[in-house]
Amino acid sequence: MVTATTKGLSRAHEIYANRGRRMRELRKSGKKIIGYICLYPPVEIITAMGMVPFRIFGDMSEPITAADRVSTTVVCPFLRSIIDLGIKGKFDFLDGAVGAHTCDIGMTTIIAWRDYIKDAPFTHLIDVPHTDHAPAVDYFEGQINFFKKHIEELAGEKLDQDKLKQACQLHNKQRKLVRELYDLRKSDPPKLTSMENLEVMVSLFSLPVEEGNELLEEVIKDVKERSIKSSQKKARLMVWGPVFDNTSLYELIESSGADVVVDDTCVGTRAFWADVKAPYDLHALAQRYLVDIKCPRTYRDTQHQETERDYDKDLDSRFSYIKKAVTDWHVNGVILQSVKYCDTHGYEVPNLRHYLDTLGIPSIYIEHDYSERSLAPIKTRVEAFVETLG
Amino acid sequence: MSETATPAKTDQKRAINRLKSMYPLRNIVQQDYIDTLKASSEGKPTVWSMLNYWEGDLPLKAMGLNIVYPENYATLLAASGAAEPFLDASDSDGFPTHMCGYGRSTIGYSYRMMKEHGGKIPPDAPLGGMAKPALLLGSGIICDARFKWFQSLARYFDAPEWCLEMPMMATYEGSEPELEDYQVKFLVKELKDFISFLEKLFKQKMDWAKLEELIDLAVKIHETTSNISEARKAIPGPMHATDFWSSMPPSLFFAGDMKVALKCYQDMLAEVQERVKNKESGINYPERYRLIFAELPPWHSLKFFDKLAEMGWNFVFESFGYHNPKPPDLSKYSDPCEKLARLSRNFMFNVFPEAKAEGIQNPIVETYLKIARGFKADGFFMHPLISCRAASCSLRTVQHWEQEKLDIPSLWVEGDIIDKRVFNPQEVLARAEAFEQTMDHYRKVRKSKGLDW
Amino acid sequence: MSACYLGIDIGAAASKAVVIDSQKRIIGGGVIPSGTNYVTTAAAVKAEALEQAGLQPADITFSAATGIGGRNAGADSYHGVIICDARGVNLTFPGARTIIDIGGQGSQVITMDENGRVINFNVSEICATGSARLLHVVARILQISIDEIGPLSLRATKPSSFSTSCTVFLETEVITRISQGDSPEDILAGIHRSIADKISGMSRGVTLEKDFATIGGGALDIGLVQAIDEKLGVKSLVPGNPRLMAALGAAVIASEH
Amino acid sequence: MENATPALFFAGIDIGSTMSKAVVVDAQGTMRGYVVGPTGAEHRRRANKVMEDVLRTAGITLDQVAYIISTGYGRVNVPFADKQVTELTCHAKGVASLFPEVRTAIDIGGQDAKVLKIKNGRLTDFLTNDKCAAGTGRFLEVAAETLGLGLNEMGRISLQSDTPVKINSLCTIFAQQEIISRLSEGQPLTDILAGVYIAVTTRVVKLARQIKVEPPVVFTGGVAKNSGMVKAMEVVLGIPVLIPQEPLITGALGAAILARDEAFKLVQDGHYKSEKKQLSEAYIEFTEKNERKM
Repeated sequence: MVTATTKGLSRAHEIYANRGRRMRELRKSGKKIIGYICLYPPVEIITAMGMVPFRIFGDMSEPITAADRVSTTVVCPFLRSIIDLGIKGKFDFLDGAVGAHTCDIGMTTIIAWRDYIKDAPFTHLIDVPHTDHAPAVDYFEGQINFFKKHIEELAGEKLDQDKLKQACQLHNKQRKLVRELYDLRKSDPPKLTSMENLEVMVSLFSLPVEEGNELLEEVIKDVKERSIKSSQKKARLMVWGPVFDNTSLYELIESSGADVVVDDTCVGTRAFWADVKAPYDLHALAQRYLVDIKCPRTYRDTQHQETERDYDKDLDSRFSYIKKAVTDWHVNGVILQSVKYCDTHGYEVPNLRHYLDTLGIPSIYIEHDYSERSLAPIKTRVEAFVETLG
Repeated sequence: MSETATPAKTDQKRAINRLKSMYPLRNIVQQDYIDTLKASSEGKPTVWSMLNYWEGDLPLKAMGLNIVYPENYATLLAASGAAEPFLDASDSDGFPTHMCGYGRSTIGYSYRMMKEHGGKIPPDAPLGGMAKPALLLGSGIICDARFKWFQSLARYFDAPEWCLEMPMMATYEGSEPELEDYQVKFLVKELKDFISFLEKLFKQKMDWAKLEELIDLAVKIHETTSNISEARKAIPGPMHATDFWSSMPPSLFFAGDMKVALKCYQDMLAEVQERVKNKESGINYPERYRLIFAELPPWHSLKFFDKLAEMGWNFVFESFGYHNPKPPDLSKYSDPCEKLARLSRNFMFNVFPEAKAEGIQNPIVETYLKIARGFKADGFFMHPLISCRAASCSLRTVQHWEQEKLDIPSLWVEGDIIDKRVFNPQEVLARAEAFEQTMDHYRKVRKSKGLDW
Repeated sequence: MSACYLGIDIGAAASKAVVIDSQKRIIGGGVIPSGTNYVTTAAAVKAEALEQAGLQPADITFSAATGIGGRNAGADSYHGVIICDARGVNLTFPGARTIIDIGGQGSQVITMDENGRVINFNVSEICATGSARLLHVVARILQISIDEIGPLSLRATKPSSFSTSCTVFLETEVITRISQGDSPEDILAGIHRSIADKISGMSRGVTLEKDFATIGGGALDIGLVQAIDEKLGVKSLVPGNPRLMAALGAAVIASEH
Repeated sequence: MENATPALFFAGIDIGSTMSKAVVVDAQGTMRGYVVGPTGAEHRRRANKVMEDVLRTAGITLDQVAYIISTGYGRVNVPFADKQVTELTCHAKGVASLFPEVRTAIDIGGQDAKVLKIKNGRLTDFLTNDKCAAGTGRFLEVAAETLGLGLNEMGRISLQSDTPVKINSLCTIFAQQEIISRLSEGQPLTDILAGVYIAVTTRVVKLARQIKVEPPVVFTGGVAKNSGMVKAMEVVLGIPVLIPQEPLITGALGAAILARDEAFKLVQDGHYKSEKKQLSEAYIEFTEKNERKM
């Protein structure tokens, strides 16, 4: 059923450049396309209902104009961009839009969608608790169940347990393949640039899971065959932070004499590191999304019920996965990037930098307003950071 | 005309007609800081708590613990003009400057206490300051960023933190009646865990009888305060927004002795009703315009409202987020945790039936539509905060629907709760006269559309 | 002799004064830099207008002031710029219902009724770029004079695109464009567009009705006026001296005393 | 002297947002000449010009220059440069060459402000402010524009104040309005100016505190020439600051010294000759192109 003319990385490049194209084809063929914002709506359920999940991103090269009428300027420009594109009719191929309370603005984005965006008549908002407490996981399971019921109404049929199991396994397979792909960046130099990697990641959010897996297999095959020449680059960097769906930042970094070898963002590892565990039921989904996804939006209560708090122990239990990535990918510097006005990430910055200091890993914090050209002033800082590493 | 545009500086008369019953309520919270400080000097623990819509306040009080509210303390910092060194300290410790003013104040306070004054209270802290916390009680209710900055305080304190949960109320989905019991079940589980943790931490048992008693008091206080809100709908508006802001802590987080607070609010209700009877206004000038303030006030520049009062601008209602709704009937529940859960959950769920009826997606919009109708508002004073997503993100939509559905215009004034450096009163005054013409115009429009104000 | 009325507008950059007669005809006017002492500036600009009108201070029946320093102008009354803009434009273009005022400090979009009474308005936000002062900055970077900006920008072939809304970011962006070899023409046209974008963003919550009038220092820049017209899909009227509108409006308000 | 074997020189060119600077040093790293001029719109011509000027002031010819490093905003537009290095690294190098014991360097430019932590002459950590004009030279320029004063004049006047006015606004645009309203309140100009300097410095020092200020502190950038600014800086920091004689050229100086280090590396590797040839050709070709353009 794949109508692709190209394969592997070149196909990823095509899809990255025109995310809507494949979705429109599928919609013509009668598929329902369900857009979703951020990582928390469980795509497994959408897939299991025979619909196509499509991750809604913004557009860094499109100045935000229409959104000014409906949102204040002091909120997440990424989400403002989504509202802006929506009002401008760029999501006309969606049958539905699903959001989650990943943060206050994430929630109001769906609310604004209902008020101001014509496309996607079906909308649903999933409440995500703030903590990973056991009762919160049960509550979140209830939220997923409520979402399931709502989408069953849209589909006019009930969710089949086996279909859900298959969907979970398909998405788990995709996660496994992504981790394989990331392994190919452990070498020096990495076999895959961060730009190429991002184009693949964005493609995965723009394709049905089966097609995504197919694409991944092609890419992994191609990339494995690549021969490594010795690296001229001074630094192997990790990029941390909220959604970054555009290659521009990675181009900026890699043109500053560094390789980006791994990331902790929700268009990369955060989206694919955690699997849904057997028995692939709603509780397993709740566990995967609320507890196993490592986004600062959740208060991971690492010393729950303890009557004393140890700052360093807390940091270690919150960030040890970053330590592991730093070791496994031989990272010698971390770039913390955040979109302006992102509170959940902003409050994390001083603590994470402190943690990296204790590991002896230099880091730098850069903030942008989710527009390609707001990156220009950042270039010098990134270059200087690389110079201090060299 | 020119008099209204340039209020005479020589005018000695107080522009705002303050309620006598406001002062004792304002003193309650100030006394609270002093008592807490004294208690801690006697070795009693101090709990730092966030606004939690009562699910945390009452258990703590039932166990006789002393509580301070850094968010409230930040407003005192701002009001006494002492905020800047604390804000700067937070910036210096690497926290982005666009963060919540309350958060920056508290982080700065903690930084200065632990890193600059060796665990002692910074000398320039008003009201004697806040003693070191024995527990940090966080909450993400109505604002996600809040628990994040309490989490960050672990940089300075080894006190344990607990983050309270509350289902997100501001959605259709959240308001589905079928979900109520499951939401309450969640809250009850959380509350039981929380209370058993308190017992472990403070090595004392929860006094359940006391908790029941406080919940009853809470209901009574909320009944009284919602009656006050109701009475404020009168023309002219009998109670000015500044009086509400000064008197809200004992109902917003039950500062002080709740019996005393209840008495004070009953007095306030009586005084407001008296004013209504006598057509006495909340300002000492003829009420020319009735304004609603959205959402959080500029704590550093409250005097600024005198200037507007002199022009006959009466702020008849304000800050829905600080108002409790009419409390639900809890008599049919026996488990105090369930009562508490339902009391807290009630905070915003009650908005939805109307919102649905009106085809409004955003409950905050619906709330303000109700308020605007009830109070016959001439205009909205929109105060988006550069540092606050939660209280700012819906204001554009509110502005849009007030205009769309009720032909009520909005004056848009950017500022901040704590950081006065981004607020420009001169600017506002320069626009005031033009906004009066705008309000005049829409009065005509509303009349022509058959609305009665 | 018949009554005469004075309007003074002490802006951040320039101060203006207008004298009108009882028929509301302009019989004198003046524009001078605001400088730092508003009291003396007000006196000077007033003198200039009076001289042009051939009048003595005593001939003024009533005076009104506006603008950021207007309270120091020693006039009989003070009024905000927005309502003065409205009255001034209403007198100049009775058909105008929407005003776009691009000042040196910030911009405002104003709608009004047939009597020049304000219906609604929006002013540029803290971080918005919708002000003419950005053009001054850019002119300095490009080392050209303010008057050259408009004509130059009309010769643009492919206007540079700017994606940020903060004045300072945009300044930096201009420099980046320069170093990427964009021509001054294209850069200016790009700036005009980004200001026009902001202006149209400011029309939120305000229903714009024609006729449109573009006033303020920015209106002297034909390139900017054109960009705004294109963006809003209108053809806006520009008064002979767009900077005088607020002062004129103040004079009109004075004449009603 | 053309047939005398030319001595080796090294050049650094700093194309800043508003000013361009060039420095020539000899093999010992001693400065042999420098120039400063406005950048303007056409960086390429500007780079070309400052290069010619600095050669003239140093009394040398281009083929005596072994290696050139460009830095600053316009560093990509110096086609005859052998290498580009960021102004942060170059500033650190330049400052350390003048004050070997320096630990903290604060540089306030027209577009941004930098705080550099330096250890043994190497850049170890840094922060920059390019988000907000307050805390950069631009803030002062705006104030100067507003008040119709020259920058130096402004500094001199401010020194007469012991009671600076508080400038609250964080945003330059608003600060401008605030300055005006302070004036119209009748506050003395001197106090307002002093307030302006305090406001700018406070922003920068706040930045500096994030990476902890350690003495000795060196203060550079155009405004470091400004007496009012220096006073404010010392007041806000609470410690004296060191100021180079030419605080504007530390970046270019650092670039020149880095150029020498690079060239010596090349000499060791034996690439040096070819390097120099390419350099001269690139330069000649470029100047010809430019002549035709004009």
